[in-house]
Amino acid sequence: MSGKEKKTVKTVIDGKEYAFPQGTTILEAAKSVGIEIPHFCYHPGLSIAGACRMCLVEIEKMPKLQISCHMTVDDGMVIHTNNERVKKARKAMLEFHLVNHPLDCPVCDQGGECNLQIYYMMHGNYISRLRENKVKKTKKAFQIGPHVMLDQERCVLCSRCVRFCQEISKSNELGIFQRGDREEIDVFPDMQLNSPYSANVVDICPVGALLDKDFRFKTRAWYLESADSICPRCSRGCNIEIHYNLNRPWKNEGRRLARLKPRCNLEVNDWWVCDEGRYSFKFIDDDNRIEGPLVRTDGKARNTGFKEALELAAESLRNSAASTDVEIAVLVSPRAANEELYLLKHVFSEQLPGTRLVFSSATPFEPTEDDILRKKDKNSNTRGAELMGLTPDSAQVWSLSELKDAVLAGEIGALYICYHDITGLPEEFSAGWAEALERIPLVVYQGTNTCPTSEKAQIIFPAAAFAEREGTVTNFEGRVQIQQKVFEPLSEALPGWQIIQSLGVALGGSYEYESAEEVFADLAKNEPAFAGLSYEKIGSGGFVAKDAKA
Amino acid sequence: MGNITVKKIDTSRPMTFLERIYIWEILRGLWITNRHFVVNMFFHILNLFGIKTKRKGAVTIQYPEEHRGWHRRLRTRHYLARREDDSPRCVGCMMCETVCPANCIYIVAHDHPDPNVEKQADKFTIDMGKCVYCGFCVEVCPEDAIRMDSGHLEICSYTREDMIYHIDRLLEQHHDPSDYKNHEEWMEEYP
Amino acid sequence: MLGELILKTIIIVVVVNTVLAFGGFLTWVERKQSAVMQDRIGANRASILGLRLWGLFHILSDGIKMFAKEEFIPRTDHRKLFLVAPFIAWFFALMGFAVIPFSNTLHVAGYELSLQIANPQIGILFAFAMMGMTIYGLVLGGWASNNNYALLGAMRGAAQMISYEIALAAAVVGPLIVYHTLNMQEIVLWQAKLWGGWLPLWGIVVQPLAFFLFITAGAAGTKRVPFDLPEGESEIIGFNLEYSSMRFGAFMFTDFVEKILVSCLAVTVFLGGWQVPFLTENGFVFRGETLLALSPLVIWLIQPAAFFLKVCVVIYVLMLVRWTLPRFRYDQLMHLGWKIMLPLAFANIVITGFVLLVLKA
Amino acid sequence: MSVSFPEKDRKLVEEMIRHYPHKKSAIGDVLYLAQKHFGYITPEVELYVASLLDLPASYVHQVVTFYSMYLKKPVGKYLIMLCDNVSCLLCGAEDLLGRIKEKLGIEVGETTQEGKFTLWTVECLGACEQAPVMMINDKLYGNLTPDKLDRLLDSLE
Repeated sequence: MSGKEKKTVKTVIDGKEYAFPQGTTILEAAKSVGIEIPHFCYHPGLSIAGACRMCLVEIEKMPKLQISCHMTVDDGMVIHTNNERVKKARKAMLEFHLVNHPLDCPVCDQGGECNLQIYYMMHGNYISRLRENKVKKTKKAFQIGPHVMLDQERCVLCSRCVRFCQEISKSNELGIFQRGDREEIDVFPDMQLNSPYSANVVDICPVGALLDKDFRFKTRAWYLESADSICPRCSRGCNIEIHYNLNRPWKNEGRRLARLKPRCNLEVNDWWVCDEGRYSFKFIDDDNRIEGPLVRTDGKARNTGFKEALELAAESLRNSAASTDVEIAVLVSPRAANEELYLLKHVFSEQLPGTRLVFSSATPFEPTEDDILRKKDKNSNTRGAELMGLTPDSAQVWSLSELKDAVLAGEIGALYICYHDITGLPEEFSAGWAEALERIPLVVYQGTNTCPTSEKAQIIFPAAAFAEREGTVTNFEGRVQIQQKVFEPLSEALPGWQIIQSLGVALGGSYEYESAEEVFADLAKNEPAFAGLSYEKIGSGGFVAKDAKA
Repeated sequence: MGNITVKKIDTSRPMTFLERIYIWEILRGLWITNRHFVVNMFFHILNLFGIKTKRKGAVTIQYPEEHRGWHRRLRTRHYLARREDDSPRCVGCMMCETVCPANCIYIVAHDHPDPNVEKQADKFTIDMGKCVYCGFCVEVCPEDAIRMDSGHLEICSYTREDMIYHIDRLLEQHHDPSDYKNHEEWMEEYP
Repeated sequence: MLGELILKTIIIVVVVNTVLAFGGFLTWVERKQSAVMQDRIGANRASILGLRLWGLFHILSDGIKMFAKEEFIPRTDHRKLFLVAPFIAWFFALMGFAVIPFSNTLHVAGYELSLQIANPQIGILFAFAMMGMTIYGLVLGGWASNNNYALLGAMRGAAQMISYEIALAAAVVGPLIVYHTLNMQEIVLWQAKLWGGWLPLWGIVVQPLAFFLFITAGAAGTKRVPFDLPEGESEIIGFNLEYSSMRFGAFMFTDFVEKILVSCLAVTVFLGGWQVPFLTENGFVFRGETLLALSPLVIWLIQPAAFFLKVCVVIYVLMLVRWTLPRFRYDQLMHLGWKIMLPLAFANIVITGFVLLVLKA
Repeated sequence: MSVSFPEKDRKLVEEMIRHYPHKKSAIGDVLYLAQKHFGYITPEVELYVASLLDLPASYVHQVVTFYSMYLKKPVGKYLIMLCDNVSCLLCGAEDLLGRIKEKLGIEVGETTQEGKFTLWTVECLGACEQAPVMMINDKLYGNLTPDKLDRLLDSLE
């Protein structure tokens, strides 16, 4: 790969000739032309183990079948991936794998997305010839870490999880202990599988040996629908799949979102996602979601409907703007989508000129970071705000401490807060804010969940969570990626851009965006950093914004 | 009731004159129905006066008080079977819920306290008002936990809520095999 | 005068109540008869304190059910007509009984005591007129329902009933020529004759074809199976589509009342009315010999009983037909009415007239 | 760390590591040394060995659990390893096993009360020409008979 052009080789697979770059494994080569070769131990993100022997293929002029995950294609190779000899070998391998595999598919959460099941249906579908009792482990399923359950009986010893712990998370908790038919996956005695990437072993486990404790028994895999999205938990912007269930509301304790799974994007997160991001969806179906626009009078909040709340907010904001003593401030959140940021910037500067924008990337989350995926900045869109000039680097934008000083000096007449829970931030940011908020005559809060800050607000707008609205976020390297709308917002909640647009209309402006995509089209037109971008161009893999590298 | 024989009628032959004027045929028809009436009435009256006859005036079975036996293949209301140790067999795999064409099964599963059993159904609800008695759930159950031989056919209630059977109700009733007849017995009794 | 008024009122009350009670009873009879001839038991579940009486209480429970059911009235411009239509049919059906002679005339204390409400000279025409009027109830009901299907059903019903009304009237002309009167009582009295000293000269004997035609047309005119196209209970949508509750019940009940009326007419015209063979004013007399001397009052009581028995037989036959034959198709129905029954009835008139002329000569 | 080698053994470990191109290749020797020193290998020992060789603990555990001759549990002073494979079986290993069980009052895998003997049965010891054979600690005894066995066991202190 040292810049030299790779040689292409011509190889015949299943009777057709293809050209592949030299060094491609047969398995990958076959996959690239649409031939799936069954395998357990092979994973494109891990080293090659050759442990499962499921991927055997016949190569002409070779006396024995070869494992396709390790064998590379070469000129003149004639490969059969599915002839009788291969099928027979695979069937025999499968039989070995199943010798001690328990018949507990009914209670296994992997059921429906289990490679063993799939291959059994593909190749076997035979009645077991096994007469001996299966080896039973003393413990059935047990917890080996905060997120992972292990059932050693189901393990086919593919060693994917062991290799993941060695090569990707480098935490080495798992190993294959004992030998022969007593061989088993386990953690080192008295240790826990508690690396920040532990739940990835669940994804790569081809069978039901490693299972997600959080997802366990909540629903079945085949009830779930899937949609692509971007993890909102840090500025890496890992590609994820959202698995949700709307048709069977009695499942999963009534929560719509069942789990997040990483989606392969070699530019961003490979095949992985960290545990923090994986379990960051709980707030979406949480009990403390704000369900309707609230107006608080005399300490009592009541649901007024959007029309009244918007009009009240617009009137109050205009009154503040009319006063010469005080300023209006808008606390912009780097967790908002690009579309929301864009509209915030424009609506307020057009309708209420002189509005002070405030930016803070502080989050209540621990700023964990490593060189695998996690980034210190726990906001999904700090870079997007930066590219739009919304960070305190530019002179017009205040930082949180500057805002606090102004508030304490009585210069702020109204504060519009987007998503930020100011009082819930670490001490260095939140100090004094509980009192400071009380001193602002009008606090408008736009967010998804009730929090101490929203409790202090007079007008509260319910915003849709990231899975409930369409939008784009820009990750730390400037990659703009789309978060799809997966399901409808909870009760009366609206996408953030829609709330801001409606507020702009209530303030007297005319904004007629029909969708987030239209907002983005304008954004791309007016923000030089995003020039030339569109949803179509971003696609599922994301697109690095121009000038982002600078 | 003996075997029913059906008279073969050749419809391809042209009708005779008597048949075409229809009246004679009507009278014959009336004669048949009248004969049935008189004969049956005769037995009814005999029975009314307490005279037992081998033949009854009617073939009617007075249903709620008496019913014919049940064929082994009859599908009656579901129940959830138990193991030898009296614990429910159901492991909450949701296969029945998946296969149910009427969408009348609702299952919520959770961990079983015994780690060797792993999973159990926390809520198992069948809406009998929706059930179509196809028996797919029985067919698909890998644990033989749901069965349709409880012998309960008369499922009725005054409210729709009562038609919804929860897990405790489904677990409580076990079937009574004495009411069932195997195929040979059945054919002997109801040829 | 007042005495006569009271007497007539009593007779009217007795007749109407008897007819209605008998009609109600027929609902049970119809079920039970069909059940017995179909090797079933029939309705037997209604009970009072565990007493079932072979389902006799079903008459009661049906009535209660009819009244207790929700009455649905469609959105219609003719609400009043809709409400009143079933009772129009019902009323005219009952009116027909005004001229039926249930017994002979008894002369007691200067009063002419007869179980007949009125005895006009044109008695039989009155009965036919009233039967014809029931069509109005049906047509009005179908039309006021504001429903195309109900209207179609009503039109179909009217067409059928009018068609057979003609055949019905034409069938009676033969006997009337023979009897030479329209007065119902006189018709019955005529049939007291014995032919050859032993065969009662009832209408059925002198006019067998007319009797057959009359029964057939009567069944059709009262919408009985196999001529029940207007209602078409479960298969075709009929004029009573929009009716529910007791108004529907009234239509149903009208059917039974009409059935009794047709039976009464058939008995009066063809089966000797209240006549009992060989029963004269002195008792049973055969070939001049008095077999059993009876007091006039006993005779006067036997006669309505005989009438009732004859009506029962006719109704039994009508019901037997009902449970034997399948329903006609509409074209078959019209074919039978216009192309077979009517010509036969006319032929009967011609032959009767001819025979009478010959006999006179 | 609760367990550690004395200075002398630590020198030995360094010596062992020097024998191999990779540090982790010394794991077998080091573990054997540890077993000698601590009697048997506990997870603490594995952690210590792992720290000596810069290896993950799970890797050491894999090696320890793979080889049956690394002792995971304490054994008696004398570890009797009786071959019960084909050749020895045919030459009377069963009788020997019965005799040992009877004499010591223990089953296979158990240790006598006073902690003197532990009885194992093992697969082939590679000395079929002397069958039946057994090993006590590091010493092989062949051509055994029940009498010979009695004398041998009695002679052990």
